[in-house]
Amino acid sequence: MGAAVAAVDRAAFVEWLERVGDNALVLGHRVSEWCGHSPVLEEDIALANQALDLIGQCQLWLGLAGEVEGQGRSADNLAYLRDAAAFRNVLLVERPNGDFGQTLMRQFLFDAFHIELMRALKASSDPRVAEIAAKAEKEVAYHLERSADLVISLGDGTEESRNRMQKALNVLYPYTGEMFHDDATDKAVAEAGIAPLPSSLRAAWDATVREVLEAATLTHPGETYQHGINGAGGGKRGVHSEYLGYILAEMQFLQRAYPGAVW
Amino acid sequence: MGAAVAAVDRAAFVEWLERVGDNALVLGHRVSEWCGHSPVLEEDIALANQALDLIGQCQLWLGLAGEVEGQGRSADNLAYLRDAAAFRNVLLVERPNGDFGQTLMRQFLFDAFHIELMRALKASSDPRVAEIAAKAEKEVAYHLERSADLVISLGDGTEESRNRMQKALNVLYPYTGEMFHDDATDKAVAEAGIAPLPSSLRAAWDATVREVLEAATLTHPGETYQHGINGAGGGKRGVHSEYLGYILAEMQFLQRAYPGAVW
Amino acid sequence: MTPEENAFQDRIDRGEKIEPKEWMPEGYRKTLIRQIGQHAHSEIVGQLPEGNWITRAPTLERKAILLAKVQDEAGHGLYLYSAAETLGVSRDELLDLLHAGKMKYSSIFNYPTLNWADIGAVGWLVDGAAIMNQVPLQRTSYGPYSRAMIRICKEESFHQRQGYDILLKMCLQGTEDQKAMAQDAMNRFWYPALMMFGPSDKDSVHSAQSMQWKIKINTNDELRQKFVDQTVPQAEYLGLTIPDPNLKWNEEKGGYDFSEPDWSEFFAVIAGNGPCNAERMEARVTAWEDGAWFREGLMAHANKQAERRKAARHAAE
Amino acid sequence: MTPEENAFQDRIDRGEKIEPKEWMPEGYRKTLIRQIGQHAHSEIVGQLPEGNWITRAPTLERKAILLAKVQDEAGHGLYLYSAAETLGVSRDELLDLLHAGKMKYSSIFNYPTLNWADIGAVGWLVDGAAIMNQVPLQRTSYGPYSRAMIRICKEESFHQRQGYDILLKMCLQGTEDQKAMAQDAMNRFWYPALMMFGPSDKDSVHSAQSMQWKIKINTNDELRQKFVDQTVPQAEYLGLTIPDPNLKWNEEKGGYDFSEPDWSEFFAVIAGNGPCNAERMEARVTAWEDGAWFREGLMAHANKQAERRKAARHAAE
Repeated sequence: MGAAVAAVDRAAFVEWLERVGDNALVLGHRVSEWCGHSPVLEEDIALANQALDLIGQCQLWLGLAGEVEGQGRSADNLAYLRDAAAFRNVLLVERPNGDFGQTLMRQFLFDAFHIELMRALKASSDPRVAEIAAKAEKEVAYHLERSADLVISLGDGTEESRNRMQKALNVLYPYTGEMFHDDATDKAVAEAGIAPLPSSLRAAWDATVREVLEAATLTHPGETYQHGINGAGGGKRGVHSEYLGYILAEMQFLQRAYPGAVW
Repeated sequence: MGAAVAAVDRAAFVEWLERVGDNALVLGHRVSEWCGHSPVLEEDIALANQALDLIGQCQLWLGLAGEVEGQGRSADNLAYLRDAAAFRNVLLVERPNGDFGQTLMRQFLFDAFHIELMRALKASSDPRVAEIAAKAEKEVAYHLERSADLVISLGDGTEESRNRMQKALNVLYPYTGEMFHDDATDKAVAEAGIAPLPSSLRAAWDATVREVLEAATLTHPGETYQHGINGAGGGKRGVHSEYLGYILAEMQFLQRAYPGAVW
Repeated sequence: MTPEENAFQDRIDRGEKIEPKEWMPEGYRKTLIRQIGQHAHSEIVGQLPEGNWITRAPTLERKAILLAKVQDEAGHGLYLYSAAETLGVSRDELLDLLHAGKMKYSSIFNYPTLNWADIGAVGWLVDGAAIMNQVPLQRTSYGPYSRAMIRICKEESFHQRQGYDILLKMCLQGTEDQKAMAQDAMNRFWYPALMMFGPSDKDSVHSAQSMQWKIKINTNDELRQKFVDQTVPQAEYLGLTIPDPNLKWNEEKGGYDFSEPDWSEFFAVIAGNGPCNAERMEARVTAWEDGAWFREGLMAHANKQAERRKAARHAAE
Repeated sequence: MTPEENAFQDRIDRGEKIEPKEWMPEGYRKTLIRQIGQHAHSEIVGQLPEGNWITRAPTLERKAILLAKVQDEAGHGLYLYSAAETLGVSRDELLDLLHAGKMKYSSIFNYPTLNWADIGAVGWLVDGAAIMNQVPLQRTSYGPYSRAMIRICKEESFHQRQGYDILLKMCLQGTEDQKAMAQDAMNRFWYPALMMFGPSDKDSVHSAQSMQWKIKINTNDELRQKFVDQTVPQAEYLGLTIPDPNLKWNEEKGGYDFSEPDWSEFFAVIAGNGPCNAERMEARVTAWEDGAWFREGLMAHANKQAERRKAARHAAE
């Protein structure tokens, strides 16, 4: 274990790694649901590629989580053998795909956060974290380029496409606050220099979002209620929506039904 | 074990019981998906009741299957710990709910078969089979009364309701032939006097269907291609549609994720 | 008060039941419609969080019990809409108000059911709190409402026992994972259950009027206290920890001291910002809209049948 | 034959490639459009049976490999639609024909994927049969088609190895359950894979013309034999039984004797009665229709951008 691990509560580091890894896993899952069903062949390709990137990132993050945890759990163990309450992804990424506009808007709102996180993590005090982030950053930059472009095109497209994108924005914006909400875990890893405080990424995210929404001629929802940051709720704390249980029942079926089998 | 079991291949008897029980289980599952989502409160009640009847019947049939098998498997073991290829329900009952018209038409086409089967089974050489059938018959008779009434009302309703019911009929009719297709298992249990040959129920079913469709002003699809009876396919032989795997992933999640737990 | 109003209040004070065709103050009627309608809506929206686990119930028996319970809830909805109809408002009118967001349903159903123990907790805590609210309403002054509550309470107490039984199994015979699920359910449902009695109403004129009319029998705080006092020993028996560090037996008052729920959360959920408000409303509105052709089809058929009967009668004459 | 047609055939016989702008007989163009279009449609419909297991892939690595594979298939669709476009038909026109049921895709994709071993079998047997068909087409007479096939074959053989690898794992290191899944997949996919080469074409004039034009290089029977001969030892290595009691090495012909598939099943599937025809078409048509607003939105934006650039140029002038 490196110096960073000694300096930070190990449980907090693991929990934080699960948050990053689970975001990639669950979003990757959602995106992969589109395979073969998207509006145009180019999107089938792009979405499969995006899901692939996210699953690849999840393997790295959850692999490191298992390594830091030190109890012999692999990335697959973490992905396939935890029940919903042990998942740490934000609520945003488990929102249903909805129409393609909601999928794109969800992607954009997440990508704009994800890129800031990856950039900041390149300076992590833990070299393993920095290395994964450097690799992921290139992929995420491309995801953001795509999702921002599409949000702009569809916002500034037909009346229908604009309405759909505005509706998607209004529906999803209340799930963005959780990404920037600092809790004890975030503070512990930030103090150890492993990761930035989520709140520190907010200004850059906000600038990107405002810029893109403006180009898209979409109306910023303003200050809305934000899910997952009040009371005991929130995906980062393991309190998810009813959707996650269904995602996991499907995702984990083979590992659950055939315990110990190799594939 | 009773006399009937001595006279019939035990594996065939178990397989046949699984067919009857799995039909009830899978159809009950599909129907239960509507809970709280149906077009009108009376239907919420009726569908929950119908699902309840079917799950109750499934408990009896699969319970008997486990007893005859004699390997200590309970109805729950059979329902929750078999993978798709071991299920023996006909393809019809795993068809997706579709709109409410498809759900009703699926129910009617199945009920009209189910009632004939239960009536015939009351004369089974196996008293346990006869007893279950006698109990189920009352429930199934009520299911059929309801589904037939609704098919008639909606067929002879508005133009839209008629079109929807006609479409449902056309989509589902090709899945009815499997219910009446005799195979080696059917012949074995029929020879032992446990159950009628499926083909022997066809004329009565056909009469019911024609009568109801006429009252509903719907057009009988005539002789169409029938799924599940050619080649190696068919739910009765364990070759299902892609839908069943998703049904089971959901249904079995808790038993699979927490093996051996009592609930 | 007018003489009519005085006479009405006297009847109520004497414990007489008010029946549909009898005179009643407009405020009484309106308050009842709101209260019964909300209760009916709660029953049908309440199908959703529990319905969420029907397809995933862990045994066939649990699945059957849950199906029967959800069916009962729909049935309760039916009684209650019928009771409201005696006040001159149709079920469809009430549903339109629900779908337009102009009528509420119990906020508890805006919380998600996230594991199987939640189904136990909904029965034990949510139905438990509902019963605490409803038992006194069996003595409410409006006859049809009172009779509906008598039927409903009988079934609800059955549901509560079934919910508790789920948790008994998980807590006393269960694995560590199952116990953790039960504790997790307790942690998430405790305060929302306390909120079900509503904020303290000692100063509310509205509530005072309802109590005078015997539409409301006890204060929210009385019922909440009673609920806590009943529930704490049940939780102890299960070995579950109530998520309240201030919970303590108070010998003097003969009841437990406990923390107030976070009322800002309560108002946020009422305002539409609970974890599942949007999903619940969308589910109900979608069911209604997608089912329009079905209801219209049945109606058209019924009309055709009536026409045919009329024509047959004419022909026979 | 006209002098033009003679000259054209001479070029083909000399092994020259025909390029888009060059003269070609109308039959050549039409046959190519049908063949390339069907192949393109097969790639995109082919995403569905494999896509069916992406969310349920048993490990993260298997999930990633499957995603990459499905992505490749969409990519192949793209190359092939581009190749078809060089013949004067747009992708949208071809898709309209597909959605209207006027163009086909490979019937193999009308079979369901029912367990994880099916994903192995699709790679090993289905891609294996496809490669057998496609490798000779790298030498096809039409330049763009030939070049597309070269790219595609490279990736397909990679996919085939990945499919076989899934089965290697399940059959050689797997549990009894996994081996049973693999055998079940073998039982269901063997004959449909054999059908992929089409019925015996020795008497078909149509095929003869295609072979003369080098749009088709080998007969269906030749390719089927080659496939069987290649596949049998691979199945043996996996310990799987090929569901054909008549399968036997024939020393004399230096290949296996084997049973013909049930051609009535083949024609039933072609006619729309395969296990998944309706689902596959519904999935594609729904994707296309639900995505109309998206495509129109992008188009409208592109037009606006073009207008703005034009206006900016005018303003600058």
